[in-house]
Amino acid sequence: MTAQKAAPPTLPEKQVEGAPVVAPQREQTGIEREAERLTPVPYEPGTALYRQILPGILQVPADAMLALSRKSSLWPMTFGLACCAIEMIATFMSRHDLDRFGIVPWPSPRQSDVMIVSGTGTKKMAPAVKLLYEQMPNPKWVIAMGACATNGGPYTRYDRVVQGVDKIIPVDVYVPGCPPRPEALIDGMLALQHKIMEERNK
Amino acid sequence: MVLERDPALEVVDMPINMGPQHPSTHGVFRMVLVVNGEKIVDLVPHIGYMHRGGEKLMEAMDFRQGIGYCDRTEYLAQFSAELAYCLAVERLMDLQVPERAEYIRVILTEMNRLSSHFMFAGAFGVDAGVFATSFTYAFPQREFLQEVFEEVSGDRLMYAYFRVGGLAWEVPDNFVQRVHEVLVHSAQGLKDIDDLLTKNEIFMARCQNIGNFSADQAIAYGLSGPMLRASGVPWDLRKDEPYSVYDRFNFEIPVGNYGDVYDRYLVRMEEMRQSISIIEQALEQLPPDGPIVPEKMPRRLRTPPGEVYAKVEAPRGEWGVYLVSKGGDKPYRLKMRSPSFCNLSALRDMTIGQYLADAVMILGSMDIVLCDVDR
Amino acid sequence: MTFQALLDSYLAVFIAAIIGFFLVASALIAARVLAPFSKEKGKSISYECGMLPIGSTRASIPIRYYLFAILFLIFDVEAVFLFPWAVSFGHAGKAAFWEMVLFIGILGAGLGYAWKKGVLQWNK
Amino acid sequence: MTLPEGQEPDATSDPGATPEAAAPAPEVAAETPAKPAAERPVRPAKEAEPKEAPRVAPPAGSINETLAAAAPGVVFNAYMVPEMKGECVTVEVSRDDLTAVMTAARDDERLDLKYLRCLSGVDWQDEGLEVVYHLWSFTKKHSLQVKTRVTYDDANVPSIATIYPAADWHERETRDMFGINFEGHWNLVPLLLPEDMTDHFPLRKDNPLQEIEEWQGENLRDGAGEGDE
Repeated sequence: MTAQKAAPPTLPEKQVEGAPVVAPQREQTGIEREAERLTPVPYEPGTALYRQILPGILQVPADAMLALSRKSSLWPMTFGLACCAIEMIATFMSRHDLDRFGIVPWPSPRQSDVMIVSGTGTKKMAPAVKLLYEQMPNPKWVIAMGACATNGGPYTRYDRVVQGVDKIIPVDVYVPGCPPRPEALIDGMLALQHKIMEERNK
Repeated sequence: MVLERDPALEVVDMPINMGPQHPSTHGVFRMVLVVNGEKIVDLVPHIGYMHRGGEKLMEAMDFRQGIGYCDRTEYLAQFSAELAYCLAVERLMDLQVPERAEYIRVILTEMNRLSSHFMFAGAFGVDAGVFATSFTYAFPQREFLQEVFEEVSGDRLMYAYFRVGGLAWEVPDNFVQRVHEVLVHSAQGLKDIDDLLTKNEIFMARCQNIGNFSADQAIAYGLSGPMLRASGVPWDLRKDEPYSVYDRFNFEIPVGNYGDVYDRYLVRMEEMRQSISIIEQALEQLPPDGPIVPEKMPRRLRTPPGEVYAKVEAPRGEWGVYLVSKGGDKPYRLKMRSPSFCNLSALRDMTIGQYLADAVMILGSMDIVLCDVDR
Repeated sequence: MTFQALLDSYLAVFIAAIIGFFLVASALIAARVLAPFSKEKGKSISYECGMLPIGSTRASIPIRYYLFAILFLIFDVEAVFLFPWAVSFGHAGKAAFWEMVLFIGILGAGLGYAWKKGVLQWNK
Repeated sequence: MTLPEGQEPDATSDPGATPEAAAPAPEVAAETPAKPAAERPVRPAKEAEPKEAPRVAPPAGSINETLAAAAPGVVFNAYMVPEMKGECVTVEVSRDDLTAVMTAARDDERLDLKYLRCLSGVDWQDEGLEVVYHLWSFTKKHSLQVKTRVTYDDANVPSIATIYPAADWHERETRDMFGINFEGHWNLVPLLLPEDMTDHFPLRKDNPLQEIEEWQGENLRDGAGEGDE
């Protein structure tokens, strides 16, 4: 008993020589329609204007100053999906304070720099994750928090789960754990800051 | 000559999308509010953004591995979910859980109820507009409770500490003294949140008399837990269908009478006080030593074929497990009756006719956990 | 007040305006120059909690919002008049005081009338 | 998750208290040095495990008599499953008179089962799909479990969302997961699956779990794998 009972393909009545065999056009199943919703978002660094107008020698300090300012005020978008969201909130709160790194949780993607994907990326949520990622202004980074965001975690074998958020959006830092401890998330943030300083002159 | 009006000028109802990524939807819940001015005309809830097949995966796991999925499904009241799952399998296998294990289970489940209601108080304060103050009051208390959970089970959030038949390992020696310490903190934290929110003029004005649900409406919609008790139905599984050793403690069940958002908040606050008293009673009656796993534990957990419906009073309501087994060590079908799923199905009829700002309060008063809703 | 003194006092206002203008200009120019822009597919879609926007923004807004806006405007303008009065309240003398009381009284009567007519309630 | 070491079962422990469970005798515990194969006790042949749960007729005067009185002309067979600890009488009803039974259960004051506790679908593979309803009464403090069974190709069950509003979302979820079509439901739109996915039923037994993909190299951004150290 096949699971997807697709409509039986209609047989062409008479075969005209030389006529291309038109594949019977059957109506797309749900899975196929969903396939193009799950196409990954290309990574576009974008080029800043000052790189064209400033002479090379002046770009180095400008990059350093910009990277320093960007890394010390990373604004993550509150994007709590599942259980990791509780640990993310615990990291923001007073005991494992993230404010001391200048990290302020921000509800809207328009003003945020980091998207912390904390939880399972399901296939129904994938279009929303992609759209939110695209709506963020450009020097933006993604932290895949927890096993679910890294490769589907304990739910990786279920067919409604995207096996890892990096299949739909480019991810910069993977934080292991299910859920990762607040210290692990802080370590992920520091790794991201280190990465921003490293990649400043690309 | 009939002057017909230009349809473009007609005041049409505007659909507002309160979508999956929203500060006050407590996770990935989307509802499309059709609004006429400030009044909500219609509400279409969309869930399923966190549907990750916990039930399907538990069918592929044997009874020891399935416990991890209970924590991840109900990640604010993990011990209640584990307790329901273990009760179901134990009743199917007719296992007798030793005394000491039962008491430790009750203590940990009630402490988990405290930490879950603290999370509710924090999130509800944010919905009411007290931006982060209630969170900063609630989360230190959760940290104290999570410290004890970590000492007992080794993890802050995903405990997987209960086992079919009892517990995984013995609790640390200073368990009783640590729990007493934490209870002092919790009582103080509860008093702080009480002073901050309960008698607050604006909070009362915002919470009272919205989202009213009468008793038989609540029963018809299958609500359970604080939502049901706030509507005036005195129904608490710990009292009316006692499981494990709950019949040995005396505690009252807070019951509201209007069924509005303020009653739900008060019921949960009162429940926290009752939980503290239950924990103290359980600590006194805790047998100092004794086995935590039945002696005659079969090496491989094989259940006889059959079906069982075990239910537990989780902080959000009745967390039930309908377990069908065809023999063997894997459940054939496992349905998790999650209270958030049933309570959320009543959101539409609770919110139609209210104002737009109150929709957030009603959703917050339901205290839903989205992974519990979508499983 | 010689013309020169008058000019000096307005000099301060002029300098403040220049500083304000440059502050705003530098913020905008800095964003334009320093930020790496990229034209992504979903960038221009209006943010609606991660979903594609539904409904049209051309829908006409019910008239009640207009009433709230007008009431706010009236009392906002009233507050503007109160500021200079509050500053020079000490040495302004009795007449200015009673004049302002009359002014607030008239607006208060207007608010009372609106309140009684139920404009502030939203009930449809 | 291994068994706590203190509780090694000794060889002679009989398998738990369940009489019918024919659990195989556990092998010899491993403390004694591995005996040569000849002396190792031959494991008793495992009797075929009963596939079907034993059914016991409910005691006299229990809920199914009142149900028969309340809903005359409905033929059903009632039984009880020991594991439910005598707390739940199960009634198997054919699909057509399901609504009759449900309205009787809710309205008849002797039954007064006002609370639909849980509605779940079960996929019995060759014996078709089954829908299980759990009802509870707050005043009478008794519960009832109603089951209907439908075959794979005409999986239609009358919807009881009008009788129990609580069933609204449960039925939509069961339709998503098993493909059981609930006739008369006011908006049977997929709930847990995307709105346009009406032909994929994840919880059916013949729908396999997804294979774990190996290292997802080609989807990672180029150069992301090397790391900087």
